Formats: sequence, C-alpha cells, structure tokens
Amino acid sequence: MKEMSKIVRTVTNFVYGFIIIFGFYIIAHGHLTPGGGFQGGAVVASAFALLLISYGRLITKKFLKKDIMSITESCGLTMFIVVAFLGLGITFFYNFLANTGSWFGNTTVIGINPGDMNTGGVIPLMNIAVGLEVLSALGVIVLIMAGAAEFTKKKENS
Amino acid sequence: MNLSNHIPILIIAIPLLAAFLVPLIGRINKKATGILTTLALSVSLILTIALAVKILTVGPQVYVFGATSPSLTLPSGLKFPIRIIFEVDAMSIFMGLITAIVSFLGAIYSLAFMKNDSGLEKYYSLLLLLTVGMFGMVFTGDMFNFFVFLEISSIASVALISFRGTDLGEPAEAGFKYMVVSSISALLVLFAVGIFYGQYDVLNIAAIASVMKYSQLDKIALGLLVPVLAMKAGAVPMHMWTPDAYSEAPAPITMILVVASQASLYALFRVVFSLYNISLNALTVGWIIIIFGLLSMFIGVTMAIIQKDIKRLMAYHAISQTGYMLLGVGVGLAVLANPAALQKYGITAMEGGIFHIMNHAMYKGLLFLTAGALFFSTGTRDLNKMGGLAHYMKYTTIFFIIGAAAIAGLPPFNGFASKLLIYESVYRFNPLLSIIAMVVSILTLASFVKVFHSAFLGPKLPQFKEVKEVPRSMIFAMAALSCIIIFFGLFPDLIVKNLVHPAVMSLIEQLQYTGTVLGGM
Amino acid sequence: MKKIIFGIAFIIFFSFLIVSAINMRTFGEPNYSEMDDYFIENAQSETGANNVVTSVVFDYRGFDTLGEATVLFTAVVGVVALFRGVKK
Amino acid sequence: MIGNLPYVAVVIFIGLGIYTLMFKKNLIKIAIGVVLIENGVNLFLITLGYRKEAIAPIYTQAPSGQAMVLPTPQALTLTSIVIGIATTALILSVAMMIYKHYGTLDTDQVRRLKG
Repeated sequence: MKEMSKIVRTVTNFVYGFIIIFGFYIIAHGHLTPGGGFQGGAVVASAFALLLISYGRLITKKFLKKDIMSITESCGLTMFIVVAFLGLGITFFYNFLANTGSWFGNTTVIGINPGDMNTGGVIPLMNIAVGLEVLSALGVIVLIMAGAAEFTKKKENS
Repeated sequence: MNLSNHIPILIIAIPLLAAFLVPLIGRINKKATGILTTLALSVSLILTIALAVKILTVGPQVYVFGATSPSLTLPSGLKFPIRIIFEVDAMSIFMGLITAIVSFLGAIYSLAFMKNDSGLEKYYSLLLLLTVGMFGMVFTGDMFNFFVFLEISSIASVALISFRGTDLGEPAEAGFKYMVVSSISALLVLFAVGIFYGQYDVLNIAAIASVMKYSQLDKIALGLLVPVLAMKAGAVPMHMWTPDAYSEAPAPITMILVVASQASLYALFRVVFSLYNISLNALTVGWIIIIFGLLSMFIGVTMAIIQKDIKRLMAYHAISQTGYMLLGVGVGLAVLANPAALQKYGITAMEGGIFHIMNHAMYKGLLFLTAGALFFSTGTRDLNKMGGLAHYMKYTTIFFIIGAAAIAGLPPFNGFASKLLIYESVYRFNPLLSIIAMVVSILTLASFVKVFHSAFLGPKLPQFKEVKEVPRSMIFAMAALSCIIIFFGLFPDLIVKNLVHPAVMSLIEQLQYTGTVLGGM
Repeated sequence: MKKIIFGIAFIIFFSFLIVSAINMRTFGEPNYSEMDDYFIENAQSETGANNVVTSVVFDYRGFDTLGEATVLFTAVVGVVALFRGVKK
Repeated sequence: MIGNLPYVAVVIFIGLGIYTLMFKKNLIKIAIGVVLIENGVNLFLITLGYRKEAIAPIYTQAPSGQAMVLPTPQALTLTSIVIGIATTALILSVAMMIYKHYGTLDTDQVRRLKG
C-alpha cells in the first residue's frame, strides 16, 4: 500500500484526531443520542483506515500495532461478559445499576427530556466495552487485510 | 443466590469467558491454553449432566435473561414474553449432552494431535466458540437468538476447517464452500424470522407457535426453513460441502462438526414439531423429510464405496447415517396426524431416529479420531498408500474395529440398537423403506471391511517401520468413546426409556413446550 | 445440465420471494405491535436509557448483542489464524 | 402497489444475490452475491419496523406529539449488519488464501488444480 499525495496526508493529520473524538462521543452517548458501541467503534475504525490509506502500511505499522489491538479486543469483550456476569445474582443480563442512584444510576425523567449522562445503569458500561471491542476488531481486520495483500501477491509472482 | 437455577446460562458463559481469555493467556505461555480449554469444557460437561438430571426429574427448565427472576417469562400484564428465553426441555438437553461429551473429548484429543501446529491459542479459542455456538443453538427458545448462534457455529467452523489453509490449498477451498453454504442458510433463516416477526411481532418460538395462524406466509417460511436446515445438516440434495469440509478439517474438529450439523438437524425437528406441529399437514412434510432421508442414505453409501481417501469415505458415511435419522423422525412426523398409528409405531420410529443421533455422534466421532490417529502417525489419508498398520498401532486397530462394527449395526454395539428400532417401526409404516435401510446398512459394512483390510491388514510395509502408537491423550479420547458405544450397545433400553423417550415426548407434545413459557400448563 | 437444475431452483426460489413480498402486510402499518409498544413505554422507567433502541439492544435483548460481539470476535480470530504466517 | 415498494426492492436484492451465487464463477463475485443477499435481508428486516408518520424512538429533545417507530427491528438489523461484516471479512480472507495457493480465482480451475 503506497502512501498518497501530500495534500491527503496533511488533511489526515488534521482530521484524524477529530474522527476519533467523534467516535468516542457516539460510544459514550449511546444511551441518549442515536448510536452506541457498534456505530462508535466503526467510526473510530474508519479513522484507522484513513491513516492506513493516506500513509501506507509501513508507516502505519509504527502507529497501530496489531498485537495491542488484539489485546484491547479481548479486554473489551472480557469486560462486556464480566458486566453481564455481575448481574448473575438475579439473572445473567440484569441491569443492576439502573435507577439505584449509584454509578450511572439517576432515574430519568419519563417522557421527553434533555438527556442526563448519568442514567442508563449497565448500558453505558456495555456501550464502552463493545465500542472498545469493535474498534480494535475492525482495526485488526483492516491491518491484516493490508498486510495480506502483499503476502498473497508476493507468492503469486515468485 | 443459589446457582442451581442459573445452570443453563453457566454452561454457555464459562466456555465463552474462557474463549475470550485464551488469546490473552496464549501470549503469556502457550501450554496453558490447552489446559484452560479442557478445564472450561469439563465444567460445562458436569453442568450439562446436572441439568440433564434436573430436567428429566422436574421438567423443562426456563431461563429468562435480564428479568428480575430466572423464571419470570411474562412481565406484569403481558400475555407473551419480551426478553430472550432459554427453554431447555428433554430434547434440547439430549443434544446438549452429545455436544458436551464430544467437545470435551475433542479438546483432550487435540492436546496431542495439534501439538506441532502454529497458532494454538487461536485454535483453542475457535474450538470453545464452536462449542458455545452449538450449545446456544440447542438451548435457545428465541428464533433470532437461534440465528445468532447458528452464525457463531458456522463462522467458528469455517475458521477451523481452513485452520491448516495457510500452507495447504484444499482446506481453504473447503472452508470457502462451507462458508458460502452456511451464510446462505443463515440468511434465509433470518428471512423466515423476519416473516414471523412481520406478522406476529413476537420472536419467542413458543409465543409464535401459540399465535401461529398458518397463513400463506407461514407456509413460505416453512418452505424456506426445512430445505435450508436440511442443507446445514448435510442431507443429500445440498450435501456438496460435507465431504470437503469433513476431510480437510483436523480430526477432532471433524468430530465436533458432525455434531454441529446434528444441531441444525435438531433445529429442523424443533421448527417442524414445536413451531408448526399439527397446523402443517404432517403427511406431506413427513414424506418430504423421508425422501430427504432416503436420498441421503442411498447416495451417501454408494458414493462412499468408491472413495480412496479415508476421511472422505467416512464423510459420505456421515451423510448416509444422517439419512437414517431423517427417515426415523420423518416416519414419526408422517403419522403425527392419526394418534392410533402414532402410538403403534410412530413413537418407536422417532425414538430410533433420535437415539441414532446420539449413537451416530459417538461412533462417527470414534471413526474420525482413528482416521486422525492414522494421519498423525503415517502422515497420509490415502488408503492405497496405507497397509499393515495393525502390527504397529494395536489400540487404534481395536478402536477402529469397534467403530466400524457400530456403524454397520452389528448386535453388541449401539448402532444396532437404534437401527433395529428404525427397521421394525419403518417396516410397519412402509416395508420398502425399511428394506432400503437394511441394504444401505449392508453396503456400509462392506465399505468398512474394505477400509479395514487396506489400512490395517497386510504385510509390514517398509516405509512405516518407525510408526509408533499415538500419544496417551488421543488414546484416552478414543477409549472413552468406545466405552460409551459399548455401554449403549449393552443396555439400550436403559438409555431409550429415560433419555430418548422423554425427548420424543417433548417434541410431539407442542402444548408442553408452549405451556412452560406462556404459563398455560 | 447443471445450469438447467440451477435455473429451475432459482425460478422456484424467486417465486417464493415474490409471493411473500405480495402477501406481506402493507409497509408502515404493523398489524401487531404490543411488544414494541411495551418497549417504547417502559424503556425509560426500566432501563433508564432515553434511546429505546439501545435499551432493546443492551438490556431487553442483551444476550443477542453478546452473541453478536462473539461473532465479530470469532471472525477476527479466524482471520488472524488464517494469516498467522504473515511476517509482522 | 406503492405500499409494498420496499418489499419489491428486497425481492430484487435477494434475487440478484442468489443469481450471482448460482451462475458466477469468480470467487469474489460469489462473495459479492452473499453481501447482496445480506443487504436484501437487512432491508427486509428494517422495513418491517416502520410506522406511518412516526419518528425515531429516542426521547432526548424529541418533537412532542408524534408516534414512535418500532425499535426491535432496528436492534435485529444492527446485529445482522455486524454479522454481515464478520462473514464478509472471513469469506474475503479465505478467497485470498485460495488465490495464494492456486493463483486463480475461477472456481472451475480451482477444482481442476485440486485434482
């Protein structure tokens, strides 16, 4: 994957940070505004793909390490299933934080309201866990596919 | 907070947690991954046995996700469930037991079989995920959840089939074929779920069954589900993927794949018996399934005789044995409408068919493990190159004889018990079918005698001088399977009376299935 | 020969689809919607989330989402296992 | 007829997908066929959840006095889209592996080379 022209690279330098922040915004506000873990993770993964396209595989390998991503992926999923396990006192996926005043536990105003971050109980935690898992999973897939292009091509003309 | 009513979910959640941790632990030290996998699968095996005892004594268990109590299926003031519900009745736990036994022995077998393969922690993680997919398919009571777990088991088995594809060409090609087949079938199952949801706005199997008006659309959904699930189970008209997938996958994975296709066979019975039951005209659908069965039996065995690759031969036998199950349960379904015939021979036909699922999983698994042992020590799967291996590999020869005798239906082994049930009941339904079944059984015996002769008997070949017996963990897995086969063969009525009969009853009585969820009982 | 069989199977399957498209209820008027009305009314009080879809995805049908995150994890482990030979 | 236009689009999508799967030889085209069917089934699921003149079921600053669309099909479609990504990623990487070993993407040649 060769790198692209100077213009694209400068725009990427500028836009890269904002895309990632926007992705995390979608993940964190999953229970208030449209979006959630999957959509936010995909937005952040698109930032990785942008970096890969504009700078080519060799430079991106220094920034995005495949091993770290697969570690964060396993951690994200383990966090997700541990949060589900914590509700095991009552049932497996029980929302034990909702409306209990503790972390993320404020009771929401029924009907139309401006939206309070501190509500939703277990849902924001699961959003963050799934967002982490999706962004690193798609990142790993994008990196491997870029690396694999050379891997299969080299074999073919050798 | 007693854990006893959380067992259905613990059987799935513990291997799932282990599957997520195995890649992490694999970075620290490689050996721990195999041990962690075997540990997690042994825990779920013990829990499955405990759940089986509880279900056969008390009755179907229900587990609701996220509700204030595990058995609160209907939230206040509603007459249908809204959350995802695991409904484990006698038939589901029967399949759950097979899954647990086979995956546990597969993990032990692959401790030694896969020792010199690279990327082991990925292999064990995929094995755990395949087991979780099968458990989920078998325990779930929600149509969309069944689709999700069908997809998990398909993707995990594709990744495992093409596990050795990095350096060989054939596994990649077999994986591609299997992937295309399973994604089409999963998507058409999703289309049928969309049809049910579009009409009745409910996703739970028991709720759909109670609200079903068998409209024109439901006939289409049935017309989609039956062929698609039969394709996933490897019935004949759409069996092209089975020989490649079974012969290219590593031996323990092939054993588990056989049970994965039995799980979609279970889903076919669940759709036909619990979702539609009497509302579909049982005779025609029964005959369709019988025709699938006959085709599978006959074409499977005729193709098997001409094979020279030992695993492809056994793959075709797997197709023909699936034909027996379809025949048995198809006859049971065909007479579902008139209770007199059902009592006379319908129930025994279904008992034969469903008991055959358990027996087939055991002896087919044993045969694939022996083929794996041959591949492990000689490095080849081609029957013409093998010969005189009985001299070096005594245990594998004994296990092969047990497996071959069981598949051919010789008396002291479990194959005979279930085939006898099928013969005598199908004879009363239609003599011609049972004669075809007997002929196929004889052809099966003939092809396995050929395999035994060319692989094991004959003089000591020079190139196999340094061949030695397979490591202990492979022998333990094969020995465990042979003990189960012999135990089932000697006491078949013990198994039929208190394991297979409740399973058949739970399939036939739709009200028992819907009652446990909707509280009607 | 194979083409003819595939052609017939395709036509049968396509007629299945067309009949289901015609018989399906008209777009936009769901004839049953008790389950969804329950979600819309009780999502805020039971799960505390404003976004009813997220409360369905993570709380009422959370097990689907766990299964589906496992699907993505399996696919990634499968792809990594397939390309494990690539020099990093 | 206008009432059922989305379902006609679904039928066309799935029909095209099945056509490409059955009659095309190139592996990548078969993968495209599978993706076509996935989009068709997702479109079918999401059209089941629409209600006339209704808004998205989100209570944050929602215009008052409007009915809300059915939320469950959106949850099902979200799950089925991510499953679509997973199947596409795996199909393409297996196709790459076949290309690496056999040097061709045509199914007939692959079967002949396999011998």
